[in-house]
Amino acid sequence: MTAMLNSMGYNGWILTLLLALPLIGAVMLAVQGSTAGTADAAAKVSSARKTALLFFLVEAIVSLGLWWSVDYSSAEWQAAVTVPWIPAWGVYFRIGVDGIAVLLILLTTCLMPLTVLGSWTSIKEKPHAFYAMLLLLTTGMLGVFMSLDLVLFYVFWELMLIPMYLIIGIWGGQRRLYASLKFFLFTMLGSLLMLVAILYIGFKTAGADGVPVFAYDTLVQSGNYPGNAALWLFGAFFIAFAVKVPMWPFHTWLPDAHVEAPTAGSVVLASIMLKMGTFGFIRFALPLFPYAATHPMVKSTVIVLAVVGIVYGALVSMVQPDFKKLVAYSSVSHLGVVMLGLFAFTTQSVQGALLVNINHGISTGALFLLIGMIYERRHSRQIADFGGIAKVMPMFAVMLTIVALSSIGVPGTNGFVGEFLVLIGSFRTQPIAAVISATVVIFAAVYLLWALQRIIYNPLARPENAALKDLNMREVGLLVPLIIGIFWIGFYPKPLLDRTHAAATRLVVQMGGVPEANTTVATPGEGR
Amino acid sequence: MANEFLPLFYTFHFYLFSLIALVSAIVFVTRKSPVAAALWLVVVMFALAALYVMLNAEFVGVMQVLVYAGAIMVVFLFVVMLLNLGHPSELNDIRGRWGRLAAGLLGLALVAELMALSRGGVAYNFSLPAAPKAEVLAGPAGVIGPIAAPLFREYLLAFELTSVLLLVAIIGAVVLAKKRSA
Amino acid sequence: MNFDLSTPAGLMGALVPDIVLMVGAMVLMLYAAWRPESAAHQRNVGYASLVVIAVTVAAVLWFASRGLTATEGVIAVDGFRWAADVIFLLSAAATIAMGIESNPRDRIMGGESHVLVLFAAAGMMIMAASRDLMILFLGVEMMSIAVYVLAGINRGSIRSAEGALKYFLLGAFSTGFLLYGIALIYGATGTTNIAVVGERIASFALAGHAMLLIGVGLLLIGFAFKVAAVPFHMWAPDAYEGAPTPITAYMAAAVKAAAFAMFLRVWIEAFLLIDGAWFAPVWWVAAATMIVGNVVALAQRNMKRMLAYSSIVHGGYLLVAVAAGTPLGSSAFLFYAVAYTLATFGAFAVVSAVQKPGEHATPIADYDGLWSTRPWLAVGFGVCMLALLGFPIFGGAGFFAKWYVLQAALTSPRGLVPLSVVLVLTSVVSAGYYLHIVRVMFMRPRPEGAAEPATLQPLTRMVLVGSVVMLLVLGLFPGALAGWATSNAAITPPEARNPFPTVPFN
Amino acid sequence: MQAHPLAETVARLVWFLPLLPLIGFLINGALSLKSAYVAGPADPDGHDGEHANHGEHQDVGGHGGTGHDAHGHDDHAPAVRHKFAAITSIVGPGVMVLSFGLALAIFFAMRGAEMHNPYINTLFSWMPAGSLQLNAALQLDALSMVMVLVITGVGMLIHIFSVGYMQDDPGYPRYFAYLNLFVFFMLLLVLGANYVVTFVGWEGVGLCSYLLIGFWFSEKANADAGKKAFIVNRIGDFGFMVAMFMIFAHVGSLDYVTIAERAGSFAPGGLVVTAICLFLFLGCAGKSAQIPLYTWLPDAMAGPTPVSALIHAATMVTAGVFLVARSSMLFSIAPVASLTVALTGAVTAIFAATIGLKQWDIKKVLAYSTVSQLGYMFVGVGVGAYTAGVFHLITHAFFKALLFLGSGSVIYVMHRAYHATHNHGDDAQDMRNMGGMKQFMPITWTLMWIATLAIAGVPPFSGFFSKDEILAAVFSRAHGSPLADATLLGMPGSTVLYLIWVLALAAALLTAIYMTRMMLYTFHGPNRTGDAAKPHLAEAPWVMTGPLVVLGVLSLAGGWLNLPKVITDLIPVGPTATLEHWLEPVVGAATSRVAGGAAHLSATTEELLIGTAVAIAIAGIAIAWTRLKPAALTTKNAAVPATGIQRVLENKWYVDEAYDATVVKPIYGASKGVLWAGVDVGIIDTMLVNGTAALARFFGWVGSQLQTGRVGTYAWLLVIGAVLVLRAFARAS
Amino acid sequence: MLAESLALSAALFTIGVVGVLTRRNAIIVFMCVELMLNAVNLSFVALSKVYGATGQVFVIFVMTVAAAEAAVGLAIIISIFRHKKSVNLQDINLLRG
Repeated sequence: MTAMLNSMGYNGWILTLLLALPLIGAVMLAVQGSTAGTADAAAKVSSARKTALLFFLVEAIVSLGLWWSVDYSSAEWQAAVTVPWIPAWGVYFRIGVDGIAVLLILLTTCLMPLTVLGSWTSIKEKPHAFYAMLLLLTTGMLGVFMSLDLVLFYVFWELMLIPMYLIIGIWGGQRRLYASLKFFLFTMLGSLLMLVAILYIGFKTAGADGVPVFAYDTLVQSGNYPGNAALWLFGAFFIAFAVKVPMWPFHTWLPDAHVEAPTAGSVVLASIMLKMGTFGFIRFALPLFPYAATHPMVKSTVIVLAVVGIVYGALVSMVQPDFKKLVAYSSVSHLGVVMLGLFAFTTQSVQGALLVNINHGISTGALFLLIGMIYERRHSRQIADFGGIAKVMPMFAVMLTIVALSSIGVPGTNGFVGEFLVLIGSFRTQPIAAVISATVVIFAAVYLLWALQRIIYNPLARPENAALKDLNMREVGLLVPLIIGIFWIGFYPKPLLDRTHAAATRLVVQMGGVPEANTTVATPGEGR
Repeated sequence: MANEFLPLFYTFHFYLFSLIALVSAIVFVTRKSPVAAALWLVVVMFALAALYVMLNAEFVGVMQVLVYAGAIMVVFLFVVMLLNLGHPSELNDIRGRWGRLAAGLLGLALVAELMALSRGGVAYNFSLPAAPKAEVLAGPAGVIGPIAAPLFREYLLAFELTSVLLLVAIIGAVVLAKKRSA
Repeated sequence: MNFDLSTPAGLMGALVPDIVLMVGAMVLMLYAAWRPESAAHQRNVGYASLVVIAVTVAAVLWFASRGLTATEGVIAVDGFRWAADVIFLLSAAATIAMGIESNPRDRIMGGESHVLVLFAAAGMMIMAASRDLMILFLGVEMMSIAVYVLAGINRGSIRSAEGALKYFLLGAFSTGFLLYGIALIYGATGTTNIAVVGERIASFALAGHAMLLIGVGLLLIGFAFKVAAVPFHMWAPDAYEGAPTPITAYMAAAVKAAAFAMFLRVWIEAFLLIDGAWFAPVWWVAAATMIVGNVVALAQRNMKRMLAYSSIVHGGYLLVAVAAGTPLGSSAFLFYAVAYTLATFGAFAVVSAVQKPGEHATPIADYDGLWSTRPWLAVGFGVCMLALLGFPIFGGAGFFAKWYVLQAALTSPRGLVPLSVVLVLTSVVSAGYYLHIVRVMFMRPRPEGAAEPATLQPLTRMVLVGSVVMLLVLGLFPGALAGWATSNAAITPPEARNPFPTVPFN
Repeated sequence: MQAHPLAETVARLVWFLPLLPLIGFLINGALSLKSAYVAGPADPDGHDGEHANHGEHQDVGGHGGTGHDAHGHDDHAPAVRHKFAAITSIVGPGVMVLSFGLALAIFFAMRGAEMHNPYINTLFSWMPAGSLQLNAALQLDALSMVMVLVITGVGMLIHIFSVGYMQDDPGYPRYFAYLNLFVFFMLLLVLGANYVVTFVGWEGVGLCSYLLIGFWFSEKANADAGKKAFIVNRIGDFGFMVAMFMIFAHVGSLDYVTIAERAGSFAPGGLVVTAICLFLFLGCAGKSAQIPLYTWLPDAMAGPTPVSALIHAATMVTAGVFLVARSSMLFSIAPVASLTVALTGAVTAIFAATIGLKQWDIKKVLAYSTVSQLGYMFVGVGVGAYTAGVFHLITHAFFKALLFLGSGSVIYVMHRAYHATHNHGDDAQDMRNMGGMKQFMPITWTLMWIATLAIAGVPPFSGFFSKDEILAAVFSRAHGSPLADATLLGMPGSTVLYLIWVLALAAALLTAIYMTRMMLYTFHGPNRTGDAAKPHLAEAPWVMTGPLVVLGVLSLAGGWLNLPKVITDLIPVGPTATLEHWLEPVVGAATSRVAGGAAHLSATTEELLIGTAVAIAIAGIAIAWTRLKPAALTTKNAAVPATGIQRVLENKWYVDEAYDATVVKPIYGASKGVLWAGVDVGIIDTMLVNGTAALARFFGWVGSQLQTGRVGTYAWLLVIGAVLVLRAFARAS
Repeated sequence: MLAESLALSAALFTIGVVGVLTRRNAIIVFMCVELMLNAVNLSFVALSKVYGATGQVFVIFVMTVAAAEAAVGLAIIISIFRHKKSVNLQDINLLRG
């Protein structure tokens, strides 16, 4: 497979193609939308979603090659491309990937067709614009994962914002205006501070010619900022990413955004956009400012916030009457686990954190898709409006149960592997935090099982629920890949772990940790 | 007129006209009637014209009387008359006591800051190689000559610009003040 | 070619573009007065004005391409001037283009409005060119008087008259400060030539000279008024709201750009060495402008007023570039001015289209659900809003404009990191009203029975499409514009010449 | 590395053991997706009619004959028997039969092999992350073999029983899918070669337990019980996980073999190893329903009765005991932790037994009995008598499975009778509605008595041997062993051990009493089922009775697995201590470490102890037999509310209520009132986020109010600004 | 006499400013502005004694500008008077907020 891909020069063009395809799709949809003026609504919907699905499918299929084509153990950036953009300002179009990025890229490309399928019948207003936004969003997200130039990164980072803002604001629920603006302002507040920091380090690193440097590698290597400056700069990056993660207490945009967004929006938001925050830490905030990141004050603050987020998210999740909000708060909890893993700086915890990233993408994405499916039927997300629907929607019940179990972290599903690695790794350096965080296994079970019970179990008391139709082939079909993912990662996560090992080790070493080869090391026994 | 040979006389009159200007200015801003105010402003301008003359700026002094007091203020008065704003009863346009007090205090602060300019004084005699040549500095003799030289040499452009400026003002005034045709 | 500005011929040579414009304007003035007011005549004068502008632009570009220089004198012959001229002239062209189509609706039938736009542009060109405070003053006045009239040119509208009155009274008031400042600077340095002022400050160690500093302070007040910086901004919203829409755009874009062009030239060429004195006031004025402008803009319910505050805010951002006080600051200004001008004209083109005939108010509620009736109009307006917000890609060059200003601020030797933070934080606030427009247009339903906005007329459409396309293209490929801005930023900071023996005066 | 002797035998197919049930799960699961509910447009269960109401006429435990609608009278409802029921009936028990066969084959292979080390069958690398190299690996040794035999053997019997019990349930394939899945996870649990694989099984069985308890999920109580079981188990799992973290952090591996090798590096009795063991035991307490986490098990009786037999009696709940035995290398060097285990076990044993005294629901009695017996097992493994603990585990699996299945038969019969007479008001599980079942179900009656005598500890039934061995071990450890030298809660270890012994004896007495009570009320005395239903009472079909018979034999003869020397010395009935020898390679070292210098009990002492135990058992039976009057019982509906201590016992010491008031409600209330409404909505959102926005808008409003429209105001502001600016410049000069 | 002239100039300028602050009649406010310009002119004239006649040239320019402003300003005032029949600035507050 690798040889075949190499013979096609795959690594040379794949990243650019992945960025360009959705843009072309968006333009095509825009053209289609403006020329389809007189067509009736149904025809418009049908043409728009087909075009979008086509582009997303091609994108997904093309991207799959990355699984094989990339040398994951290499210290070099893979499939890298460098083209001058604004050389006078030191800004280049520099993209490339490593193991971490590849997994997130694949998650994105593979999830996007599913979101189209998930919106298949629910988007009736202005379908062309909707799918064009999804495509634009995809470019933005992929760009963030690929960027190796801080300015380019920033541009992609902001690029995501507008489509998501419009998706929530135009196709969202009742309080969509409030939610979308909140989402936008939170994110923008963080990212603009980051912009100042990016400029600052760019100029601090400027060469003799005065041209600032925004190349990731150069900045990481020369990252010697005076102590206080490093803390401030890290702080700027931290806020930008912490909002996106979202870490407690920067999380309150999330429940609103999730609840109001249409299904596709929620899925993308939860599954991919939240990963931007953690990815930002992994790729930028930590390697750029190792001094600040390992500073005891910073580290303990982040760990405390992560732990608070884990427990708090779970507890608040438990009392939510709205299922989407429940899942939203559970995201706060799960992403807290990721942050804990990252800042514990051990190989297991970092690899676990990367895995939780992916897992959360799959599980929570699936949860939102499922919520979308019943919402479409019932036009309610209130848990109290359901009950006993396993009787009428057994397939739905099965799917929801599997996904919920994955989110709870039951062994055999993906959720367990990631959480376990994070916690076991974190325990080595942050035992107290790890123990407190381990309570998430209890709380996750509480809030999800309780919700599960109130939705699919219990007596089928409401007559309007009795007429609900079970999932159709499209819906089952779009869930199946996610279910496969859940079990695949649950039972055989090795391919993923192998792919992130080198990158995780690099991060651990940058943070002053001990590199661990992929072998059992005889550690000395415990002392007296 | 110079102060070399009649220092006391000169100084007395300088202060006298200064005082007239100052007092007239104060009276000007406190008059209710626009017509009275305008006339007091004319007094200020006359006093300033006298000061200009005493400061060796005879041409400017004359222009002050002719253009400023004679033309511009007449236009003001003309407009006041035209709009029939002369009746003082409907024109109680001065702020109340507190407003005046506050304005006075603000004015005191402003004048105190402006007076700081006297701290440095004009301490240097600037001369530069590129400075005007000797005959330019000396200039043609007479009252108008010294003004004419910079006006038509260094500030030729400015002079021309004033003509365009006046043109703009004329168009503007005409455009604004003429009756609507449509 | 090197113009010898001490000779009338050299001076005229260096002023050819300005003279072309002024002469053209005068001829048109006669033409405008030639026939009675009518829509057709107004249009003809407008087209003729566009031709004059085109000729002037050609002249400017030709001059700019020759790499001309001049001896020291009352005007500058440098890239900054030509670059600024292009911005003014294009603004004027856009204003006239929009005016040709919107004047009949506002029942402005005289061709004089176009002529006055030309004269105002001439004043701006003088402002950008002058290296003498007196010339500068006359340029300011030429522009201001023309714009006073333009603000009130809609004689049928009481709002227009009121806006003009306020603008005029306060403008004249501030002119007093400006002029006093010039007088004191003249008193302290014995010259009004900007370059010489700078040299003398350096040569004679005038940094702490009281008269000079008070003069600079007064000058700063005058400039701050012209750029509508807080707390000297109060005229702006009223004047903007009252003026006919194309004139509002002209005021927001070109007048502001001209004021900043002179501001930067004076500040860098003359007063760079006394930054200890002006840095704090400029810093505070910049911060206050950004904060107050943004916050008050949040409360606006009228589109033109909102854009007026937005324009105040952008003045605040540009003041950051002024505070930077470096050549990078002036190139940032050029870049910013281009992006801002494009966004402003794009926005006002839409305002002009959505504005109901016969009505002067432009409530934001008129934009409810614009997307459903006029999708491309809404998209264009959205791009302009995001450009003003400084958003990458969707806001096109607006992002790089802000970027450039931040760049100038962060590289300034004066340490502008806190001000940069103020800038970005207030930008977040600005999202509150720019995005409000976006959401009004895209996320609200079109009210039942809302009148369909009139179709965009060709020239206005050209302005809109041109602005938006330029914004987006420059947002993707800002390199060329950045290079242009950098190479034309060469306002030379002063350097000390050999000090001459100082002789105590009197 | 030298090839393991088992590598060439049938044992290399060990991974087929769990795989077979997994295949069964997949097949049955696929079948179950073809829903029986598609039969009608609307929910067949939500409306009037016989079938629809079967849920409501039973209480928490109600189910029994849920599927027994095959009597032809529910003409309005479509045939509820699942259309793939036949396939399920073959696949479900079939995979168990195969699995059991394979287990036997492997067992015999093991017996033939010379085994010093466990046989590790590594399937694939599971979680490689730096120094953590987790493999999906199975470990075959004596302990796991015993467990496999119990699980597959008893499991097979229960599967067969289920065919009769559940056949007519609409969720029949789903039931077998869950059951097969359970066996898969249970085998994974016992076969895991490291803690994490065990943990997978551990959580997996919990999951299946959750699914099976809530099998009839349309009943809120059932769904509640399932959820409660899972969550309480998760509390234990939290402890298990923390223990794993600590083990990895201090040992660097989670493989049993490696840990056993490196356990020597721990300081005996050290803080770390004690903490590890205590956290592990928290996990065990959750899974094996020990104080304080036992409350889920009685509720778990909401599941179908065979499930109670398999999961909540024979296998899953004993996983905790297994885990302690599996971790004997750690527990044996942590005396304080061991003592805690034993003491908790003893307290649980007596505590649950007291509750068992006053329960009326036949399954609840058995449930508390299970909790109590599990406590016994923990006493065994806690005092380091790992063999004894496992032995009791095995015998318990036999007799408790028998008891549950027997009670299942009774309930089945009761329900069938009630159903046939359209009686929906009476509870088919309440003993007050039974009585005199002996005459209708003689086989069941006989077998149940065998089991009762076994659990009571009457010789020669199996329970007698295992229980006695535990008691003897407690007694013998009370002197000279590291346990006796340790201190727990300020008490010397020997005192604690004697206390444990007394408690265990008391529990034995109570066990004998409540079991006899149950037998009396159920099978003896007059019948209280009701005249209408009485004619319908008869023995259950053979597919159900058959497994009972097998279990009866095992309950009777199970003791032969590990005859104590003192008995064989007395009466040479069989081989001595077979199980102990078998388990020697696994737990032998740990056992002797715990025993330490404790003297072996003399034959006299041992005989005395045996005598005491037997006497107590017989005394218990006698007390119950004489004091209880089944004839005086009234039916459930006519019963008067109990008072005093009886009422406290009937309400299970109000522990559920206490937990609810002290843990559940505060956490829920705080989460909702403080965290969500207070912190999230109140402080962060309203005050900080929206507050900032409102503040900005407010200042905007103030600013726009300053914009009065009057030139005067503007000029004022301008001049004020000018004065400020000039001030700055004047100061700079 | 330079210092005295400059001081008088500052004082007159301030009186003009105070006039602007206290008056509400548009024409009088405008006159106050004229007073300010006159004050500046005095400075120029005084300084011309130091630096030569250039200062006087400036005064001429200022006068021109004042005249131009007067023309336009009075036209604007007439224009607003046509609408409101008043030049009281307190009444002219249609545009605000």
